[in-house]
Amino acid sequence: MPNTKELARHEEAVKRFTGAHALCAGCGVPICVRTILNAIDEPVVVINATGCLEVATTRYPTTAWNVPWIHVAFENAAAVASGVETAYRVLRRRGKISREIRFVAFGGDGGTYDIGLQALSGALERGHRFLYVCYDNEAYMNTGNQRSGATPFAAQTTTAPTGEKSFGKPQRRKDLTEIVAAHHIPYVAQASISDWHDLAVKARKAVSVPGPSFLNVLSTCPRGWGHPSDQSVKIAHLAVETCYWPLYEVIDGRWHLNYIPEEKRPITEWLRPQKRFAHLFERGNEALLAQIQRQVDEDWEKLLRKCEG
Amino acid sequence: MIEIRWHGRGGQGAKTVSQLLAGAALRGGRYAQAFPEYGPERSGAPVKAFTRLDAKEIRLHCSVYEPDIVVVLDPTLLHAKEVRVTEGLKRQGILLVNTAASADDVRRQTGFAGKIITLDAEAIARSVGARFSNVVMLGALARVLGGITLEDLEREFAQTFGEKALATNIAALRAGFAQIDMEAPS
Amino acid sequence: MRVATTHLTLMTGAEAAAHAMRQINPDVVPVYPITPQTPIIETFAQFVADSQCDSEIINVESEHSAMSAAVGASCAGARVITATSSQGLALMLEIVYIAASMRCPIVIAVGSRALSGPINIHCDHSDSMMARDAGCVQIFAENAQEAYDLMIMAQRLAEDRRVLVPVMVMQDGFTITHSAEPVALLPDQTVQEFIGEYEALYPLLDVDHPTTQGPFALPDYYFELKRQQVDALDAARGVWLELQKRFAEISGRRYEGFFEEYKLSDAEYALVILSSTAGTAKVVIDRLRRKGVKVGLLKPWLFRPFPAKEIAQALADKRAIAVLDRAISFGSWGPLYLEISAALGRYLQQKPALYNYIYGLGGRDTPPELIASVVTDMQSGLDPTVLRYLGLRE
Amino acid sequence: MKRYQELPIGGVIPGGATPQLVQTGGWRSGKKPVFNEKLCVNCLLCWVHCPEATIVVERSQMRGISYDHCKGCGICSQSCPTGAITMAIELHDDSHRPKSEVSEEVCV
Repeated sequence: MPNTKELARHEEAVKRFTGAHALCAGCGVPICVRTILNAIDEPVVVINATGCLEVATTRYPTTAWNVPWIHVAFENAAAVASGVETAYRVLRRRGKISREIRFVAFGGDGGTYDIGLQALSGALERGHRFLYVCYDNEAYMNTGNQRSGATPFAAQTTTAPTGEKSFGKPQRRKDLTEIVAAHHIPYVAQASISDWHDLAVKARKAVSVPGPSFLNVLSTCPRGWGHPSDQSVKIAHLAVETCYWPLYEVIDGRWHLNYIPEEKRPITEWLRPQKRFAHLFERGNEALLAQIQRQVDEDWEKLLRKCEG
Repeated sequence: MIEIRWHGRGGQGAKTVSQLLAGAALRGGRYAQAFPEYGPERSGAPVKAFTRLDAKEIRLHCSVYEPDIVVVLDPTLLHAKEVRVTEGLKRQGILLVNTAASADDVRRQTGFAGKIITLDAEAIARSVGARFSNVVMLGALARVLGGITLEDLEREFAQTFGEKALATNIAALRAGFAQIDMEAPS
Repeated sequence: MRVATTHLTLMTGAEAAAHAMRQINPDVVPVYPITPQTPIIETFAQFVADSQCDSEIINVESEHSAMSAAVGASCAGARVITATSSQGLALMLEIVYIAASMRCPIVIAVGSRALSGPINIHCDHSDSMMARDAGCVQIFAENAQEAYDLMIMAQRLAEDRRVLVPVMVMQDGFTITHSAEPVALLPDQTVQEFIGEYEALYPLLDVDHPTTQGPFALPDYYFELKRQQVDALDAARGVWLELQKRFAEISGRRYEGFFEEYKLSDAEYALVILSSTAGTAKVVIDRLRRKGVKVGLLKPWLFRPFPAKEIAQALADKRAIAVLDRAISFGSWGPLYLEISAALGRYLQQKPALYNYIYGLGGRDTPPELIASVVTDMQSGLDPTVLRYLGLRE
Repeated sequence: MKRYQELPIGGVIPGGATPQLVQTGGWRSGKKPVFNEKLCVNCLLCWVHCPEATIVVERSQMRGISYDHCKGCGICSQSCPTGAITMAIELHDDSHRPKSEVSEEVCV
């Protein structure tokens, strides 16, 4: 089991991801990247979808990365990873390389839930051995907070704004983790940047399975969510404590819950500190809040049943 | 140059025989080209395929409009509304038809004034245990054309058919080839 | 008679391309089926299944992913070939641009097919012409033999350190991909020696020397990186000429210069045609020559980089030239015509009359008579400022 | 800046990270984290949660904060269970702002 000192020793040996990036102050994404890369012992090659992480870490001729890193486009990180991983297998078979390498693809929710879903599904179905990490900050943050398939119900975004006849996004978010689990890959998990130990353990498990693996990591976005930069980790953790973002894993088709809060906190505790939900606390929107709580409760109960079975 | 048009129905192997003939011709020292006509048709629809043979390199890459020989693999095509098997067939050309009917019957049906050869390829195929009559027609055409040897055709067959199908297909080929010698062409 | 053809095997253009792939034995082949390219990858898959070569095929879920996987594999350090047609090329085009910018020497076999809509499966060149500005070398094959030869040359051309861009090898859909013709194959070993080993310049899998590939370039650097691609395509001209000499040595087949000239040097009238229709045009030229008409053909192999100067020189003394285009740039004229027109304008003081005909869209057949009618048009001195259509009901 | 002929082809950046070229310390606007070693229990939660990897750790010991890349987000002080990191007022002083900054707004 990793502890902070062990992870830190890893980074002392080689800083795989440096601070040479232009992500916003308090961004959750680099926390996700550092934790995962520090948890993996083997050499790593990173594949990156277009998004905040990509544009902010590789402004030519600078780079934040001390591992081999490739970006091609927005919707194809999983397909690019398929090519890299296949090249690795054949070049090893043909005796041209000898090192053991792990492959980690990073994509945001836009690049994963939406435009990249087809490429992801194809790569998972084909069984390439790589870890796909979705850093999920629940909207197209790279272009300034437009709604995505991951944006939660009633959140305000620039393309689902609040207004006279609008309360933000009218639809629910899709359950990508469950969609991925339906591909029958050996390892699927949901994690949060706040729960670093859980995330590190999952990263290790994910790269150790002999096939595709997937992590859906909730990553806060202070700008898009509208909270102070120093609250990033705390708000991510509130998502876990309210059971909005449960920590669980699906290993070879079996569902396991990794964390059950001692006391399930009301969803308003997660919503209230975020400006994207501020309108929900105005008079008259009580029903919306109740609806959100009901959805969280139902999803949680469903998950509990899955994890029991 | 000799241009041949094959008429069949999807699934009857018109494309296959067009290529087998070309392959055997190439083995025999003639340049050859074979190509099918493609549409969205599936099994059963009338289809066409073409073979060109020449003593020198074939550079034409367009369709065949005035064939020297037309081979009809399926007798029902003679009265299919959407097909006119004699279209563009040269007056001095040859119409080779798989049918139990006589050449005179075919002449009446098609109005073609040139040379007509008929053979009951289906019956011949059955008699040697073959499923398809296309190879019987190929054998007959090879005999009509001249310069295409059974030996070269059989070498092509060996590359095209699996072990099981090879023997019966060769038997069908030979039977078709022999049939032309037996019948006096009309 | 037998001697002349014993070295030849009857095969379709698709099979010829697949044989080239088998002999190249690339590391990775990411593919997605589309008519009329499909028999290329089917034939190749059978070669792999029969252990005649041992490439890794990735049966991806779209052409977009085919090219994405190709870029990933190529950057990783692998030798990569893919194949496509029409809508498939359209779907992968976003990534074809990126493949060129990331300097991936991927060979792309294209079975030329019309773009939708309406949907059509037959040949024209609208697909490859759509990709002409992507930064790839583009080579057009006339027949199955050329499709085979050019695939092998393409591999070497793409991987030359002075070039390092994708190379597209076009053969006409159905007319060549599905047409069986005599092809002379080279011995496997000869092909391997010709192409040599591939060593990537910056292999991503070199974990001891990490590289960042595909970064974000702003106005301060983007322009310089694009300018490098200009040099790559320019360098491809010289490398192509070198390769032809080497290829002639191993095959006896000559691809001299950037284009084939057929009875062109003394011709008064010239036809400029890409790919399979050029073959039909040769038959027409032979017939017309017998009647005393001095007509010849210029058939470009290379469309990108475009050999403008050489073509202008070859056409300088003609009375009239007709460019036959199997694609159209709506609102303008045929893409090949536009290139030739620019070339003549750039390099010649006295310009021959230059005609443009659009032909064969969506697989419309182009028999010899239609091509002959173009020569008649030129002889009668029709107005060259009118765009004309061949074989169109109008 | 280099001419096009001098740049590696394909936009490749060889040689790994370039932290010296991207110093984002100048992003701090008014506050910076200050480390009080006496209160530190070396849990390294500040290190694990720092988005910029600016917490200096040597032989698994928290040694302080490197300000070259610290954007002053304050996560470290929030993560610290003992109050060993606090956010202090930082006077605006241009002489401390790094010369090569990357722009904050980059949208694709």
